Amino acid sequence: MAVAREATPVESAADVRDADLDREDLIQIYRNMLITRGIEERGHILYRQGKIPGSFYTGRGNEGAAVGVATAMRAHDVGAAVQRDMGVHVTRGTEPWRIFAQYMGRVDGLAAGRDGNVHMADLRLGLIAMVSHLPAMMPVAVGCALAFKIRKEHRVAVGWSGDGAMARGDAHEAMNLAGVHRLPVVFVVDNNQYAYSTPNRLEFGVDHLADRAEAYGFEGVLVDGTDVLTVYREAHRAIEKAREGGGPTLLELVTLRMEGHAVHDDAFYVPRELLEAYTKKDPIERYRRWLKEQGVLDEVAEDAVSADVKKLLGDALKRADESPLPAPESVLDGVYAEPEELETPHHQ
Amino acid sequence: MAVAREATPVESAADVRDADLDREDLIQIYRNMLITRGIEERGHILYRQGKIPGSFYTGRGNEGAAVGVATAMRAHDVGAAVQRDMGVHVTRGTEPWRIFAQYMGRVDGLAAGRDGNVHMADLRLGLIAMVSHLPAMMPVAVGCALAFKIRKEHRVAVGWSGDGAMARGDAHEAMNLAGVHRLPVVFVVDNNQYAYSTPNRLEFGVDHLADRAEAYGFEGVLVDGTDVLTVYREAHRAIEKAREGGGPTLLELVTLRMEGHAVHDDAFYVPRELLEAYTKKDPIERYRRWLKEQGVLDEVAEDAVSADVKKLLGDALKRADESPLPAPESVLDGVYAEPEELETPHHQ
Amino acid sequence: MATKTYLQAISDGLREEMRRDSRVFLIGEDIGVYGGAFKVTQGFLQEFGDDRVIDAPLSETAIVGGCTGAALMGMRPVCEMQFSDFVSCAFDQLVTVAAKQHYRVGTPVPIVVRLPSGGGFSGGPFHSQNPEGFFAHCPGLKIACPATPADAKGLIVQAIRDPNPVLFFEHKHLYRRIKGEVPDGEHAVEFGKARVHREGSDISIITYGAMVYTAEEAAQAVADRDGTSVEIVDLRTLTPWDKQAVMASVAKTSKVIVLHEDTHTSGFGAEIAATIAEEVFENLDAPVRRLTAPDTPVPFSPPLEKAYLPQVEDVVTAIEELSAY
Amino acid sequence: MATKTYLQAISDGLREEMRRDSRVFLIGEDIGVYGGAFKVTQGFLQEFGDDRVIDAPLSETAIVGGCTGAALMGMRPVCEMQFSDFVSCAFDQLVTVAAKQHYRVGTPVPIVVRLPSGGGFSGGPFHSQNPEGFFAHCPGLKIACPATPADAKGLIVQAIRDPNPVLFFEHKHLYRRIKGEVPDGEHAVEFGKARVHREGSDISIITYGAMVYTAEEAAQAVADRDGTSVEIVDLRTLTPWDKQAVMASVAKTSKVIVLHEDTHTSGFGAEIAATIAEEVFENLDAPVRRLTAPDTPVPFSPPLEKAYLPQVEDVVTAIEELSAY
Ligand SMILES: Cc1ncc(C[n+]2csc(CCOP(=O)(O)OP(=O)(O)O)c2C)c(N)n1
Ligand SMILES: Cc1ncc(C[n+]2csc(CCOP(=O)(O)OP(=O)(O)O)c2C)c(N)n1
Ligand SMILES: [Mg+2]
Ligand SMILES: [Mg+2]
Repeated sequence: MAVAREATPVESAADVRDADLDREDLIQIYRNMLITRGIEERGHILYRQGKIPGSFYTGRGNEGAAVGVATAMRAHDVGAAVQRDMGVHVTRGTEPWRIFAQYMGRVDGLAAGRDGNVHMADLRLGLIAMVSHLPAMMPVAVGCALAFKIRKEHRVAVGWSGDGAMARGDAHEAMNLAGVHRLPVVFVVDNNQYAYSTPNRLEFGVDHLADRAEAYGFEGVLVDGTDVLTVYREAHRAIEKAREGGGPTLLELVTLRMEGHAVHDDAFYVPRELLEAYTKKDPIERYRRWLKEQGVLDEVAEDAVSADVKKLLGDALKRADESPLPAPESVLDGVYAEPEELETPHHQ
Repeated sequence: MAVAREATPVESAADVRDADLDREDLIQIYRNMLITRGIEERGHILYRQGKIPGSFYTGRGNEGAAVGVATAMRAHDVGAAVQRDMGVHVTRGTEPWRIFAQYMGRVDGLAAGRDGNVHMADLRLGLIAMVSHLPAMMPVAVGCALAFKIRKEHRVAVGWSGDGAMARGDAHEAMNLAGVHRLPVVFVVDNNQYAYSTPNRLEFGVDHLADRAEAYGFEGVLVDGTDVLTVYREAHRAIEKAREGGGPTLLELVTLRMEGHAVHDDAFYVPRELLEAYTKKDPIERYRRWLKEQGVLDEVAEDAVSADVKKLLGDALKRADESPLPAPESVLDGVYAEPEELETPHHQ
Repeated sequence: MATKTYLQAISDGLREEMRRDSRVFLIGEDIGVYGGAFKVTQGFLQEFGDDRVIDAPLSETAIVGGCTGAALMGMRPVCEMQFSDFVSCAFDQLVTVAAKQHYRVGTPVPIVVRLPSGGGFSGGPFHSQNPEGFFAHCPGLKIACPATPADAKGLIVQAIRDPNPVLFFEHKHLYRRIKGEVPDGEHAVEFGKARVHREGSDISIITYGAMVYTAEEAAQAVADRDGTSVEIVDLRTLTPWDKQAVMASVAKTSKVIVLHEDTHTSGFGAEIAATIAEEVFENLDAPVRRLTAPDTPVPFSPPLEKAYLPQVEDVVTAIEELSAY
Repeated sequence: MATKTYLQAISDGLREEMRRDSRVFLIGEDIGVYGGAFKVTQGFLQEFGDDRVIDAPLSETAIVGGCTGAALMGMRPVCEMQFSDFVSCAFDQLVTVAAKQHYRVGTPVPIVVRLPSGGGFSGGPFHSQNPEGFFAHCPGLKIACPATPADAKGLIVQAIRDPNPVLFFEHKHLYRRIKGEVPDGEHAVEFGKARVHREGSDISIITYGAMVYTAEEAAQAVADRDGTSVEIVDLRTLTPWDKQAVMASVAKTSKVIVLHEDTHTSGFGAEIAATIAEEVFENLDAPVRRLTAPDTPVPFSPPLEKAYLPQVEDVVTAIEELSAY
């Protein structure tokens, strides 16, 4: 059996220097993870308060995976993140108040109330809004990479998928096309071991999804997705390799979905021991400990970050709640784009 | 790079005995290959005579691959063959006159004039009619295998695809589902090195399509598709393995498409040297020579088979030409099945 | 007779057919251990085992294509799309393979695709759609859209027994909200027979699915107010659809509203309206009025979704306008 | 002005846009080295190179999804389905992603999908279809169906410039059979503006694509025989469609035939007929008559295909019946 390369963990400060991160970066990563979790925790509260219509999904346990990859992307890179990747939006600079507004279906949400949850993105931040149908954004990410190749731009596209969604034809067609043309794209699988109630063993017959990369002629890497720095290093390598013409990489980031598929699901089908094991590997806690051990963060700095995030999110909640619901009569607007909308630098 | 197992060629009479074939089988294989080619050669003539409406496709060069696999199937096994696999229909016992009637859109064609070309099959012979959309029949073959597994029947389904069609999502979803449930299905790729004008290197980024099997948790085998006995042996192994609960296998049968994609295509894009190399590897010629060398076939027997095939096809042509065109008013019939149609032993 | 929810009725129909006929099996995402996203198949895995209740990978194409193959081998597969919206990922297998196989080569494909559909609870653009309109355009498929618990059971049973591919649209908003009498024991409802949900003489509303209830509220409101008598015809199945029953109602009332939750342009309402206008032109006292969702995706935010879905007030207004015509 | 085939006109439109705008690129199966199954892009690889004329793997989903991604990055992708029939394999990417992205999050998706469509040469069930009816039901997509060389060029140019996903149906049976004057140089045809193909006063035929010519032969036949004056309105685009022009014609003639090659039930003809019956009910002297292919797959054998496709005689009969109404 082919085995994808298994990433060795980043452990020491020296490893980190190799990975091109300074102290500020390290703290920024921590901050982004806290914001990510903070947003989703507050989302739960909003949901219970009846302020979020429909259902509610979180990415608890995936904060390191999402923030790690997004940190490795450069400003002009683009990506299409999926349902557990709030950390990508946060890291790319999406303002938390707009995310809360999104949750609540307000006009200042990224989808202005037309879509909900994490079905959102700000293209100006290089992010493309996912659709529900998984993993339909993988071919779209490949198309971005194709544009970069045609225009000879040194930009990279990142296409995300869950483990379950890798069973769909879109994943295959996307990876195959990318492999044939050696496009500058990195595929990231958030393998949280479940697709709704379906465990990995009922999703695929291979040991690791990363092993599939070879079937398309590129490299696969298996990464502990709870270890943000290792995720960062592998994403950085893959992204820069793609940028330099080295073609695609498939990164499989292994985590566990720490909450139900959505609010209504108590995830009774996840074995308790597995949940306990991954509770111990909580990505934020793990990283915080490491920062302390390495002396990057002391009590004072830690408290400062926490306080800062708390204030940010508190303010964001308030601002989001002031955002109005969309006007009913606007329902008909915007089915079609107008020609002027293409008269932007982006489209020229 | 993972490499699929490369099949060693069958060379000696001893190999053949291992492969479970007696003299009669060997001659039957030869006969089926001759019938297959004979049908398609006569199809060309019919086409030039204006008797075949629409376009016309052949599988020249694929006779060994198709007959080899079909010979390894047992009576109760089923398959969904594709556009170069006339040999499968012939080997399973489809009467040549009905194939000519099919070509000409007559009521005795397997599709009774509703569909043309090799878009046909006789389910009573265990064959499922392909659609044009490739490789949509792979999931269907997997479904057959699922039925066998549910009913605990010792039957195997064979699902074919071209090399080009392996790029589509259907191939992936089919192989993935089969891998997860270790279904009794064998996937056969007729790799004739082109998809219409598109060469392998623009279709996939991996060395061999057979290498993909590992990505689904089963075995891939690379086979010289011009060598009917090796094809037979590998198909036999794979089919019996599936029957015994060993799960799927992916067989990649490498040949060259010896004619254009269809009659209108002169295949200018296929390098002359490649064509010459494969002309030397003509599956029928190769096998004929081997039969002679091994003493299975002498001049007399050879002439007898040829004469027999010639007569069969001559009679078939005549009979087919007597078959009427469908009545225009029948166009509305049969969009829906009637309940009685399920009252067959097959459906009980 | 027992009172059951719409969801229970479907569940019962499935269970009874599975008990009756060992060829029936279920496949879909999260239908086994989890019992289905809406719990329609809760307890099925325990009763029938994992050979007949199969938790599939996230593969709509393989699920539907797999059902076709199994059906050709003599099984009676019933698959579930987790939400009807995801049937777009199996469009090709349905329209290209399943729908055309019988016409082309005479082999029946008796499969059922269960499709939890419809909006009304902020599911957003991808968990609220009514994609029946696309499939109504495809010869070879049948389409059922039950509105009542009795029909939900009767039509799922009939769908399983039908020798053709059937799309079974179950409206999510009816699942637990709607209760009704369901005949005990074997109960199948013939396809192509509409049901007069409410008798009336002034105006006909031709509809199906959840909109039957919207129509009913509106009909009651105008009846209470000024005695306008509205007849509601519930089509129950779209392919085939009961032209006779529709024409009979139109002959009585001479004024028609065609109501559906699917979007407007080329929705099934267009087919109904065009057929009425063609076949009973002389009977009409007013143009056939279509009342549907507008031509937009289904928006998420409550005020938008409310503006999107046909509301009781919209139906009342349409009735008033037509009355005044 | 120069006389060109329909095929040449499309080819010219594509080539000129590619020369004018470096963001335009082509992707599809066998469009490069081979020049496309119908040779529409012959010579393009040589002129524009393999970065802008991409021979794709057999992957309709990746092709259309890839176009969406490239469009979001500022490109103007034009892809080809080798036959329009295969667009069923990209249904989800079109309907779920491309069509809804602008409404959902305000980002335009300017892509063009070229779709060689239609029957008439024994292509059988999978190389003859007219799948426009499915997509006309999807808000967010635009649909062009040119009938003349001038429109073929003008609409492909406009499609490329349009900021939305456009399905461009090119009728295979017109490719080399139809020649006509095409304006030299830049020539774009606005979407949503029908063209009166033939003026008349007794009966209107609303149609598009290859059926324009079937209508014309029939119109000529009845004109020659008894002077019946038939007006033919060529819609040119289905989404948006020119209601005004249709209503204007109906106001003149008061009798209408809606004609298309796509199948009957829930075809676009239903939408046209329903709209006419709704909006100009009082103007009609007879029911709107739909003339379409029947509800079956497209059969292969010539006598069946002839029975399937609307023929000149069928149109003549419909005209006679309507005249006599
Ligand atoms: C094509 C499609 N089918 C079904 C669904 C319903 N669905 C939503 S999320 C989900 C599970 C996804 O699993 P995975 O890809 O592992 O992502 P995770 O939610 O675990 O992060 C399913 C089945 C969907 N979104 N898209
Ligand atoms: C989904 C789909 N897209 C496009 C086509 C048109 N088409 C017919 S055959 C063919 C090439 C197929 O190549 P391959 O799978 O290698 O089979 P081969 O014809 O070489 O045996 C193409 C593109 C098709 N049949 N199905
Ligand atoms: Mg998962
Ligand atoms: Mg090939």
